[in-house]
Amino acid sequence: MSQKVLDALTATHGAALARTGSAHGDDIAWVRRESLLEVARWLRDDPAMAFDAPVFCTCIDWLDWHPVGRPASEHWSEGKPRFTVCYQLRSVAHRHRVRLEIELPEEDPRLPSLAELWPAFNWQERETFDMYGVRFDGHPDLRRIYMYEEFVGYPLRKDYPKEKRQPLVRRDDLPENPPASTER
Amino acid sequence: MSDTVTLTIDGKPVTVAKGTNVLEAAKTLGVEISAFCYHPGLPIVAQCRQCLVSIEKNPKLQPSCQQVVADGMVVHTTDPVSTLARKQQLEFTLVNHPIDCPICDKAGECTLQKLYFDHDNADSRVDTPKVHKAKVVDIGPHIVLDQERCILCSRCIRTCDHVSGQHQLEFAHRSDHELLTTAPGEQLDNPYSLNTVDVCPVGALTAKDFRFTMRAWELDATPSICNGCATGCNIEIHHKNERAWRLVPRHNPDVNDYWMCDEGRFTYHDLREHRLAGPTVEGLPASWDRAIASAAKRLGVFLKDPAQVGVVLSATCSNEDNYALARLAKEWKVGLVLVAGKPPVPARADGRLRVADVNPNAAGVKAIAAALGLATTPSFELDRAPPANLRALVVLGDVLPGFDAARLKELEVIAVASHERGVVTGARVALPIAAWAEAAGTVTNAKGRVQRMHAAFAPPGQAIAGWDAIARLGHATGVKLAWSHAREVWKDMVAQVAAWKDVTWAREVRPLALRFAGSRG
Amino acid sequence: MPDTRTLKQLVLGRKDVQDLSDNEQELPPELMTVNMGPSHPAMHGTVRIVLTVDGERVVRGDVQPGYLHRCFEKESEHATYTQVFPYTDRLNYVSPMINNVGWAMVGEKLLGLTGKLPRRTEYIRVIVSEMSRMTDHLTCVGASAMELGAFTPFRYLLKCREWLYELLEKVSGARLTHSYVRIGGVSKDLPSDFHADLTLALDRIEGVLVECEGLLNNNKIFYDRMSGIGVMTREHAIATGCVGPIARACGVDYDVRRDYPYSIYPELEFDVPLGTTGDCLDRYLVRLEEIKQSIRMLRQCLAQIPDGPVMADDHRVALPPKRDTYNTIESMIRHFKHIMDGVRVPPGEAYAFVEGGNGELGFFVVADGTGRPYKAYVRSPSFVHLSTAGDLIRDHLIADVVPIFGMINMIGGECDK
Amino acid sequence: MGVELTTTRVADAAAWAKLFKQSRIDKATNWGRKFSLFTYPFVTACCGMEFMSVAAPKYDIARFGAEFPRFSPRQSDLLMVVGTITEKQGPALKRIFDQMAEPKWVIAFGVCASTGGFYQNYSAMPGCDQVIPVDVYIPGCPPRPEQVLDALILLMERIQAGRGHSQLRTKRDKLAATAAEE
Repeated sequence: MSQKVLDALTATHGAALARTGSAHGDDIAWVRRESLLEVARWLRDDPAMAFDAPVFCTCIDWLDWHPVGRPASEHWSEGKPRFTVCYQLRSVAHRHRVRLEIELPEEDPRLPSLAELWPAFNWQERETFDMYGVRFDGHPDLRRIYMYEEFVGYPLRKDYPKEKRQPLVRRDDLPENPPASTER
Repeated sequence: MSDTVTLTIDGKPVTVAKGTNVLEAAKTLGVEISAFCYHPGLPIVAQCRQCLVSIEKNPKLQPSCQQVVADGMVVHTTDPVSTLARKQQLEFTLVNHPIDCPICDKAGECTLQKLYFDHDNADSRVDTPKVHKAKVVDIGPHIVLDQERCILCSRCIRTCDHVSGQHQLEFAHRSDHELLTTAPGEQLDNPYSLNTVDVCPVGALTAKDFRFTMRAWELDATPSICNGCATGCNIEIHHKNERAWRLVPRHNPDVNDYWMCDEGRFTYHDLREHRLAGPTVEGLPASWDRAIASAAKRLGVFLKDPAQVGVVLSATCSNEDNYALARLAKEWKVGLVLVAGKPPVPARADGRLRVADVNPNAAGVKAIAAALGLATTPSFELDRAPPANLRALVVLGDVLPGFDAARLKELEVIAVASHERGVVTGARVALPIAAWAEAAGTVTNAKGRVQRMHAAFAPPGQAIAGWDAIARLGHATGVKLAWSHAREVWKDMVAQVAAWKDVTWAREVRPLALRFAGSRG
Repeated sequence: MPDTRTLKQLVLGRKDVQDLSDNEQELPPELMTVNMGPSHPAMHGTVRIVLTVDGERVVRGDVQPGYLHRCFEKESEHATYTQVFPYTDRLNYVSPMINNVGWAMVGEKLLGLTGKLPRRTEYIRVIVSEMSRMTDHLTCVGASAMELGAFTPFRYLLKCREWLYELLEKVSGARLTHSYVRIGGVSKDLPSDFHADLTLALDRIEGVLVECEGLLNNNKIFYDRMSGIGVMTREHAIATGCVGPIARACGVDYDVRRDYPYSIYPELEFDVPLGTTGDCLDRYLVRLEEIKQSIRMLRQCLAQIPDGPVMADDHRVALPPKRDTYNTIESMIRHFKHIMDGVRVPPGEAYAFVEGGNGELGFFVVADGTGRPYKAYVRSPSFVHLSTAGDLIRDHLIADVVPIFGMINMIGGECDK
Repeated sequence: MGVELTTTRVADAAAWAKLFKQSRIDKATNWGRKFSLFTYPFVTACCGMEFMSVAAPKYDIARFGAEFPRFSPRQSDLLMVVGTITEKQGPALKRIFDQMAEPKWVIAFGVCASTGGFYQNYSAMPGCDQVIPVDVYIPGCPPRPEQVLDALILLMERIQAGRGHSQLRTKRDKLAATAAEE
């Protein structure tokens, strides 16, 4: 539907894109993080694009990525980018949508914040930071949003155990040792 | 003449080593060709006909397991002809298969289920009554056979012939009355018999040890190393609810290929028996703080003249635990460093996987002691008479051959062990530590190969990792060993042991839920 | 006009106000920090607001969600696709059916089943979705009215909701958390007398709506406390990602059902109500109108719904008949793999979205070919709307926080995931 | 008017009169307490919808004298924990419970409040009894309104028998104090 968005992006910002593609009707542009701000600003301001409505921002942790029926080269291995941050945008006027995906290495998961361009990403980037530990440079207020300040680690990363609790308060008369499953 | 071959599978070019079969070549592309009788570790017989593919310029469908790749070969795995052939083969296989999934131990990791679900999902066109065969046939000390479920792939027969070298299983009768049975006058009784259960693609062969205890899809798998002997077979611990339910071999061409011995599989029982769950002082339960303080006080008396103190390293414990204690021994400048371990069992050695040394880490202890410049003595060489001036002993592990009980009673024994037996029962202070399946660490096998173990579940009660317990003990006696993770102990250790400096500490592996791992029959 | 002392006592809430010197005529100039929540009667669900107030006027509001973070995403990564349906129920627990439909749609998108479902399935999905939308709006309007002191409409509207709950219970077996939809269809057909029951319920609800409009729209107190409160401009609404009734109240003409049509919405006749001022009153009016539009759509659905199967005829998603399961090995295996391994969704990533009770509700799923999602993200409208709350309550009185929050209709489960 | 009121609870009133005559004053007080529960609805999640239903016309919790929600812990004696309690919420819950005056009772409404339900993860607490003591647990996700009413009746029986957790604690403390004096 909005292949023309990808075409226009490739034509104007070809160097900024790692690749583009469509899957299940969603158009995706993999953007290099150095050029993210520039691409995003153009998408918002260019009248033919006019992506004025932000939809969502999230992150994918590829640590356990072993897709069934795909060759080993597509599986995640050490050295490949571990995180992909996704921004989905929508245009009210043109009714097209596009998803920007930015691949980030494990040791340096940071990228420029888009909260200045679209205020909606303020909280959503905070959420992504809270859950995945991805840092957004230039974010006005980057702190945890769902979890509490005392929480250590980033719970939606694949290596955070699902049941690892970090209690703030417990009853005095509870048994001293919590069950082992919560300890690990 | 190059030693690789390039062919096309489903339109994609692939380059593989010469001599590879088509099935393996397809696997490198992520194309899984269905098969029952093919097993990468066994001789190929191509009898299940489940892996038929069409190869251009070839008039008939070919079994991809037997077909060796050739340059320029064009293979189709998804064309209508071969797909139909495989579907019909599957339908045929299921004709006499009993409706056992809800009570079958293989359900959830069954190749037959997997292939049917991947392929067909069509109803059978055959509605003749099923042929019934014997459901419970006791064919050996460890294994029960269900002849109805058997799909006659002969993997188990080849496993017996190939892995243990004993021909104990074979087929009898013909047609749909053909069945698997033991060879005349034989039982399925060899040291590697349980490998047949692993390779069985259906639930025909089930282990008496595991059947009806836990559903396979409920388990989580954590890679580890078998601690049953010095071979160091690569295994997976299948665990749930903080306990192990079975051990299965993990493929490693350099150590154990696809196999392991029966004895090794049963070592997990030991993880739940005679465990030391909390620290004790003089045989009575104590808190960690009190136990450590008590041990330090007792040791402190004799550490003024370190020759009175002995330290026992253990070939049954991990490199990290041994290194921690060896460091402590060096800092204390103790007079005697012993190495304990279980006595060898010469009858075990069979030239295959089993060796006489039943300690997992004898080589590791040796390397660590040598690197730290400690002169060690094997404990059994003491001939039941430790040096007369020995007054206190810090023992890692629970085995200490070479001492008789009466002599031990006279010593101040501080035991750091996972099990409450042997030397631990008489110890003045006992500190509980994690067993091999419960803490991250490494062991070194007889060939000097350092292999990594991952923590599958938490240790029981108040037990902690061995190096941690030893570091606490050291701290209380004034030796600062600041480690917060086994990785740091490892880092410290490889800096000293030259032979291991190229070995890297791999990322922690999280348990894999078998339910979502696809069937691995 | 109360005297300064009383006023001081009111605002500062200090008993020792008499200790203040008598010549201090003005209120103390410094700002005060007031904590609202996380358990506060006027907060739907649990959210905490740290208000900085100048007297009664809000200078700054730091809205802190997360008190109901139940880890939808982490739980989904450890459950099969079908097992996620109960979790989606509990996202927006006021309109669970719409969440079910959204989750089913993302699975279908990845499996390539979109648009290939039996017609009856699509109709049933729209019927239950619209019923859920009505329960959502009825609760929102009723609860907000109650918070402004109008207790009668609350009871009237909850009575309506009860009728819908009873119907949905007949359909799915549960009053609130239905888990009714499946990937590829719905779990069972509508009950036999559903047609008549729903018609009756719709008629009765229409009657109650007239009563409530009479009680609220012409109510001076209600009107004054809603009108001109929490005004948002159209541009602000778009830039902050607002969707659904809130955006429509600001004049943003966007409705997923019409603009990115799915299911059988293109075949139904309905209007998208729009507001003009973007204040709380408009949000209330838009919601009221949407209830009426839902009734209109439901009547059309009831008239048009065809007979047929309720599950796609695709072995990847449909369970075999129970009779075969117990009698043939083929169906037994299929059933077993379905339940134990889950619906195997081929590797890929997709974003599917529906018009939820609060607007565009989307699920972004990364599948790795196993029976469980590799990643499941929910684009929850409540979370986005709540992020605007800090701006909306600025320069309003503390009392106005209540209608503003009521009309944002923040649903804890959805907002905090 | 007084007649009308008593006719609804003739049996109870008669029992009360009897108790009062026997000067079992604590039993009489308990009788009074059980019919005048002031609820603090600690509503966090989905169960709140059913809590509304319980309060709304059809199920009408008013029949049991517990219809009036007090949103101040200082004015209430029944804490209804309605919905999932997260680790982040824990301190708030404990604080509210601590602020309530004795005697007080707690109902865990729904499985999330009872055990965490199917939310077994890093954020959801495995039951609010990790933080505060609970008198009655109501299973269900969410529980049907009938179940809630049943739980309320159970609690009322407990209150009458003086077996609420805070009543028991008060009794225990009193005994301890007496023992200490002796």
